[in-house]
Amino acid sequence: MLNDFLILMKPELTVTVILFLLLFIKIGKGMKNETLLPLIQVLLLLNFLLGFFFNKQGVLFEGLYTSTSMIVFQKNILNLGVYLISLLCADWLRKTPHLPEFFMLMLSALLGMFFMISSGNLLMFYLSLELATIPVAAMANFDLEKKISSEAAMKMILSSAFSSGILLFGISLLYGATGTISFAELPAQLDGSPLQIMAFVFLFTAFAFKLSIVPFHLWTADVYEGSPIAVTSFLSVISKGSIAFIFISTLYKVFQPMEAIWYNMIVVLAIATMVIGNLFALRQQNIKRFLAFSSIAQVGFILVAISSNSPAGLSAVVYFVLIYVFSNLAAFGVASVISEKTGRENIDEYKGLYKTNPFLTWVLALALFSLAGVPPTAGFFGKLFLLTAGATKADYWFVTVAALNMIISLYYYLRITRAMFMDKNDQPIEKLRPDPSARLALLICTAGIILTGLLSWVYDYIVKLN
Amino acid sequence: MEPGLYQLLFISAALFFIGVYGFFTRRNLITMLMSVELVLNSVNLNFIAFNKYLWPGRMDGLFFTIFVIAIAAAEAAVAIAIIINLYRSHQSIDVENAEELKY
Amino acid sequence: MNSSFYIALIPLLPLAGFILLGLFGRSFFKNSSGIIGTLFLLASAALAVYVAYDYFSGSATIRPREIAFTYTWLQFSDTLSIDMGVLLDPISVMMLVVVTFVSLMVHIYSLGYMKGEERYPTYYAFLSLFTFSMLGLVMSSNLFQIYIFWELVGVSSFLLIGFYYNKPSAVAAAKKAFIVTRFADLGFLIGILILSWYSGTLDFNTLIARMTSPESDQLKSAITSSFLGLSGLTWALLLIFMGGAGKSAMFPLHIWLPDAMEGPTPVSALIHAATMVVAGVYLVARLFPVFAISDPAALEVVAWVGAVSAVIAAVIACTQTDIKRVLAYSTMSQIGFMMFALGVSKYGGETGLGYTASMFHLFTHAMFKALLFLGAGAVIHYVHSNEMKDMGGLRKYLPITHITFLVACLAIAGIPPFAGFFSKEEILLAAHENSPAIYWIALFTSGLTAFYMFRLYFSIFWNKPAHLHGEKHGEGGFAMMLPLILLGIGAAGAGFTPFGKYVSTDGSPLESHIDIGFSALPVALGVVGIVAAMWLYLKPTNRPEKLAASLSSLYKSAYHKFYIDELYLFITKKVLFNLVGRPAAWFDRNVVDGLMNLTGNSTEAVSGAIKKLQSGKVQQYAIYFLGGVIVLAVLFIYVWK
Amino acid sequence: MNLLLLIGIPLVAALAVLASRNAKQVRWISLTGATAQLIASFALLFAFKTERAAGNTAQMLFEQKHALFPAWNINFHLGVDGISIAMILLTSFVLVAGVLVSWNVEKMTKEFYFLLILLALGAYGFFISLDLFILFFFLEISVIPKYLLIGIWGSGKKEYSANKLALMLMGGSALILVGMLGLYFEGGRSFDLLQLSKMSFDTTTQHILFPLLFIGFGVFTALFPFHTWVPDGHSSAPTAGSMFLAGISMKLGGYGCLRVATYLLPEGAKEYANIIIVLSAIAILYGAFATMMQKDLKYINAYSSVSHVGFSLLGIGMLTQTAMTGAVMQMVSHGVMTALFFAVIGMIYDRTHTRMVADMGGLMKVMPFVATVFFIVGLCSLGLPGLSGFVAEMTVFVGSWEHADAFHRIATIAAAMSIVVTAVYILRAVGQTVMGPIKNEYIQLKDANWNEKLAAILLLAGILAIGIAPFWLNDLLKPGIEVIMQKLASVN
Repeated sequence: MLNDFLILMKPELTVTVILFLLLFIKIGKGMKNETLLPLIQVLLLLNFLLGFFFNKQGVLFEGLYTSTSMIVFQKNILNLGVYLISLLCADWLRKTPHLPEFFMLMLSALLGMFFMISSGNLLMFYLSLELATIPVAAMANFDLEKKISSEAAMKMILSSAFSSGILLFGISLLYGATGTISFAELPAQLDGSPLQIMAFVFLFTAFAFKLSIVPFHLWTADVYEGSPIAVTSFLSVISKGSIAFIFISTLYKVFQPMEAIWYNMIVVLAIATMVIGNLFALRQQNIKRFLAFSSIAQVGFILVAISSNSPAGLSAVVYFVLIYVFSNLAAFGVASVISEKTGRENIDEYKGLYKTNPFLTWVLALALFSLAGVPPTAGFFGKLFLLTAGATKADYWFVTVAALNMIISLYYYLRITRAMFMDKNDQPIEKLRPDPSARLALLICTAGIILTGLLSWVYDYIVKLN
Repeated sequence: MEPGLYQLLFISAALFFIGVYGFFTRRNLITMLMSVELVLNSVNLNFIAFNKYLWPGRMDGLFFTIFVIAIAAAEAAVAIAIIINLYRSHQSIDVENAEELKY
Repeated sequence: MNSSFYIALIPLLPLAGFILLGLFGRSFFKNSSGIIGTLFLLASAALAVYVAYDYFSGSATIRPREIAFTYTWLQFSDTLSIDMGVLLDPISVMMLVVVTFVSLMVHIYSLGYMKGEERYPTYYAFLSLFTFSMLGLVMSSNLFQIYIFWELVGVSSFLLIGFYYNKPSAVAAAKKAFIVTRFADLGFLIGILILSWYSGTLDFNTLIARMTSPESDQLKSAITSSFLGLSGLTWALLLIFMGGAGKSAMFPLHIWLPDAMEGPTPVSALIHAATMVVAGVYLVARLFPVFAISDPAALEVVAWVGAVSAVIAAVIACTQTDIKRVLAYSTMSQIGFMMFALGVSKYGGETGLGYTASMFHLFTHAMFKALLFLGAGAVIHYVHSNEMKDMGGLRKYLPITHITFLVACLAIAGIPPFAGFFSKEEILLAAHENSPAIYWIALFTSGLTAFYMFRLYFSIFWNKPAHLHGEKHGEGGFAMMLPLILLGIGAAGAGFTPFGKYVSTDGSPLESHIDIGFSALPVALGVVGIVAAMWLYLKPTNRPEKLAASLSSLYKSAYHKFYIDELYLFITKKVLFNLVGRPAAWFDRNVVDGLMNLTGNSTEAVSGAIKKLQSGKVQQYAIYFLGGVIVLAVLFIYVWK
Repeated sequence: MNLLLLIGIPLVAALAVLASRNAKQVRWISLTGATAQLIASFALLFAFKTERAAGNTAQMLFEQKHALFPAWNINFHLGVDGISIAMILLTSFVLVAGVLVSWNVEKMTKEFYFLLILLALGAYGFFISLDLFILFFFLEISVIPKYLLIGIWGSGKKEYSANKLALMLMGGSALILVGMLGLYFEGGRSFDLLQLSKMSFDTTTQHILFPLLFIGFGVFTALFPFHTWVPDGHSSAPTAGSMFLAGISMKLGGYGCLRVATYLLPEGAKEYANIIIVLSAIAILYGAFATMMQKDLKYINAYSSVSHVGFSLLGIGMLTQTAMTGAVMQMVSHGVMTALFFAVIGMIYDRTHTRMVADMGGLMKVMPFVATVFFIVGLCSLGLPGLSGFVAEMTVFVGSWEHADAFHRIATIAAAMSIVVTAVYILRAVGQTVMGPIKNEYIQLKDANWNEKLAAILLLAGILAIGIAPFWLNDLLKPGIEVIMQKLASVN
């Protein structure tokens, strides 16, 4: 029993151990950032690597906590993301006066996500969701002196509190209608009565809020723009990914009987999300805000695959999130290096970047191409599989709309490429020397962007996990 | 007269909308936070009512309520910390003064 | 590959010359390329003569059309293919000799004429290319093969007209020649397509066999099908004739020929007098059985186009002052003769006289017209001008040229016993028998011919005394004189060839019938024309101006070539460029591309219009949130159940 | 012969370019790679001929199949028939020539050649793929190199053109993608071309999917009215970029129209054949007329490409064996020809620094080689016999004529009319640039360098090889076309 507990909950336990370690360091003598940061990076790397060993499937606490190899893999993706963020934002992290606190918050959020993915009960889900959200709001305010940082944090905490209220209201109705909050028991009780639909809509919108599905996405851009880049990347990649995972498993496992309803809902919202996300991304100047809208559009594509209600959809989403981790983190990584060294975040200021910083330019360009879904980057495969999965339902017009949206998205990704490669600039960003660890992380991301797709066994591996 | 399920649900729905209304209209951040607490309390009332009248054998509702209260406290703590920080930089806790990020 | 492959060497030798001179002429054979080109052609000409000798002397009767060999070049479908081959029949063998002979003359002549030109090697390369193409054309065994070489002679003509490429007028003339003939070739191509579709073959032998035997299904379907009132066969033949008319400068597709005189004069002699321009006649002759047996209506058109061209050209020739242009119009007129001779002919026996006459005239015309051009070249070489007003009294300075030119003029005027007399008599006879109207037109034209040729002759060699400025130099070397003399002999004596013995429609020999009674009228008319020219132009007088004034409107419109050029200019510049080209370009940039840009711009506009959605107010966000919840709930509870 | 070699060589070359130290190395590595590729293509041709001569009548030769994404039943399935080999040869020719004419690119040489080779890699992969998924992958792989080549090394309003090109091609890809997914799900979850060709899709499916696929590929090959990226894209691209765009990229679309849309969906093809014919006849004539009004040499060639490529589409739309053979011939012929055309325009531009026809004149005097090549390629464009354009166009005409009804006849005649218009604009361009009096400022110009000469001669050889001896190409293509025709004949 204890053995099971230790092995099944290994991801959570390691994160907790690191958390406490940081806590002790903080309340103890404290450490200089120069020594602490590498330590944290190593710990996170170990955490990530450990995720590949001693894995087991099983259920704990009478269904409150479940673990399957798919879930373990998902957690590993998140671990990888956190590790990469710790490398990419090294410049910023080193300067922050509250380094241990930052990682404590981040790791608690990560812990929350782990529990969330593994949760087998609405209560567990709610608790872990809050655990995954509240620390992030605090992190959003980490640039304490910046006005927009606190504004972003305020918007985030208020919006998510509001959405929690909606979520809870939905849960309470669901509880009233079915008498259970356990994932295992719920499907049998769902009969599609109006109250249940009502409850489901409330629940669904809470997911939609976290995933930034239109029209519940409005907080996203503001928060992304105002927060420090480390937080933005965490929000856009790790948070999004984890919510996508739990969302898809909730829909497929728990709300399977209501498929007729949520299929239509997803189709409508996916189209709205892709279109609105793309249209807003078209005219953004701030790179973070731009990436926020682009990530909204990406969620629209994820929804296309989710709509398929098939194992293929699940593996396509997991695969896509893995690629998305590499691509989006590479993009944020470059943005972070530039922003930290020069304070520039405007796309117009990226003009002529290629002249001075070819490496950063190539990485960013590749990342953007991957996000746009252009080969040979992995994004091509990711996006294609999302659409293929979506097409299993044979709603070709839906897939057509999605495919046409790829054109708009290509347009705005190319805008940045154009600025970097083609436009002239009298005062380009000077030659930057990114931190070695950031450089390493960018290389890892680039490798991931290219190889995840071309090495086809990666996808095969994910499919086999299912 | 002992209140029945309907009365309780009515009150909770009213509380929910009062909270939502408050959230929509109040300019003061603290008041907005309080409005959210109203929403949460309406949820609590729901849970308790459902638990008592519909599913007396299952204590899920009760536990849920306890956790919601706890989480609400945590949320409020972080929110207030953020609001304080916002006050430092903006010299105000009026939501309309924090609209720099848009479009 | 069979034993008659050596025949293919006749065109291949000039091709070899072209490749050699084209690739290496500029670097290795700067001065010797003329000799090299001439040697290649000499070999080719010798072979051609041998082939002709072999062909005509082989048997007493005329050998039928035979295909020496073919090679499948491009297999379109099971039935249709382009075969490159050699077809031997009397007219192709005759053409082989004519082409190689005239080309050889021009090669030799150019040794002197083009000496010192900067692009001397290129010139010879082009000449060789032309000769190759022309030879390929005449020996084609396949309808498409003829089209291929047809285009190749067109482009060689372009290259040679535009030889002085930095002279804008030469470039313009070359373009005009190519485009006008190209337009005609469009008809030719479509004609080929129609004909091949009905006959199911492109091979001449099979094609003619199928399209002339009344029992064949192919012919039946071609005749019975109809489009816009004409049968499929008529369409095919008329369109093919359109190609021929373009290349042979028949009215109204003749406008390129006078301008083509911008090329070096020997080129005009070769291409625009003796060989390429008669390709149209040759084409009609090649398909003559089909025309004559299956579709007399189309042949009627050929006859009238020929007759009209002949007279119009003759009228215009009377008014031109540029000697090469006069010759050009004269060429057009003479080809008109050949054309209508074919047109009035019938198939078989004595009724096929027109066919024989046409080929005969082609043969003699090649001699005397080449001679005229080369003579004119000598004159131009001497006075450095094309204009009649710069000439006069040159007989003392250019004795050989003078004599040979006179011979040629007499030949073209149809004065016995020169070559033109015999062929023209046969043509007139054929016309007289079959179409009186055309006969009278022809008679009138032949009188005019004598007039304008002698106008030319007198203006150059007599008239006002020579006023030469600058240095006096000789008549041109041996290289230039030899061809003149040889061609002069040809022009004088070619008429005595027993042509009808060798060339006839159905293979049975024809006797030549020169009838004094019949010949008297045309010859008399010719003499009248000569005397009139003498009266007007022997001495410098003001008679020509007076005459012109009295005929003012006719003279003016003839001088302006009946404004046909202007009409073309109007159609191309105004209609095609302004009414089709410009709108097409505009439409593409503004409408089609505009739609694409509109898609982009409207996307951007929508994006700008909805930016207010993201107002920055957190409370508004919550309202949208709740709104979304309510809409979804209503939608899925009530509407979308 | 292992087909992986065809994508292996460019891959190695591309990586070697990335690893090289200076521009000189980059150039020589690229040239070596391109030459190796040319040799490999010829080896493939001979191996193919030998196999066929030995009696191997399989539809595709040198097949190989590796599982790639077994979950989706996606295989790395390669194989070639005569059509693909013709296209591969074309690509090799253009690649070597492209490398040679770019010899003097000084700006970011390494990146330039890398992208160029990547572009070629995409084309090779596309032509040997027998699985729609990897076919699509290779099709898309070239979008970014094209975009960057135009945007960075281009001229004029290059950013606009690059954007337009990338977006319109992406639009085409989107349609292809949907059509492809339709085939996948209707055809029993397989992307395999050969497997799909054995399926018979029901009529409705064919009627829906065919236009998606045909228009999608049609955008790549400048199907009217989706051709507007062509003039801008071609004219803004650097020389090698234009060569590749017009010479190869447009052919990807044509190949796709034939191999994917028409072959797999014969009923759809028959249903929409008339529309294709109308559109391509419009493109041919309208492109020609629009060309007549252009003043910039590159625009002239770009619009004329629209017109010429129309012949390919016309041939496909006619659905007869001969016309389709002509269509593929036209693809190959136009590929070589237009590549040479752009190469020469590039050479002229490098020297005169203008592409405006009106600003030039008499260049024959100072650069006889360039001028002669320009002249020959112009003649090829207007369909002179002995050069490749003639053979292809005539085959299309003869094939089109096999339909006896008035509609097809009129379309064919309309298309044939373009040969006159072509003559007009080509002679105008040639007449004003290389002929006529020379301007003083051009007196000092030099003729072509060794690399330019080599490139031009190589492509000229291609033009002549098709033009003088078309039978080998015809024989090469015929069996491949026959298979498509059989499929077409199997449905009503």
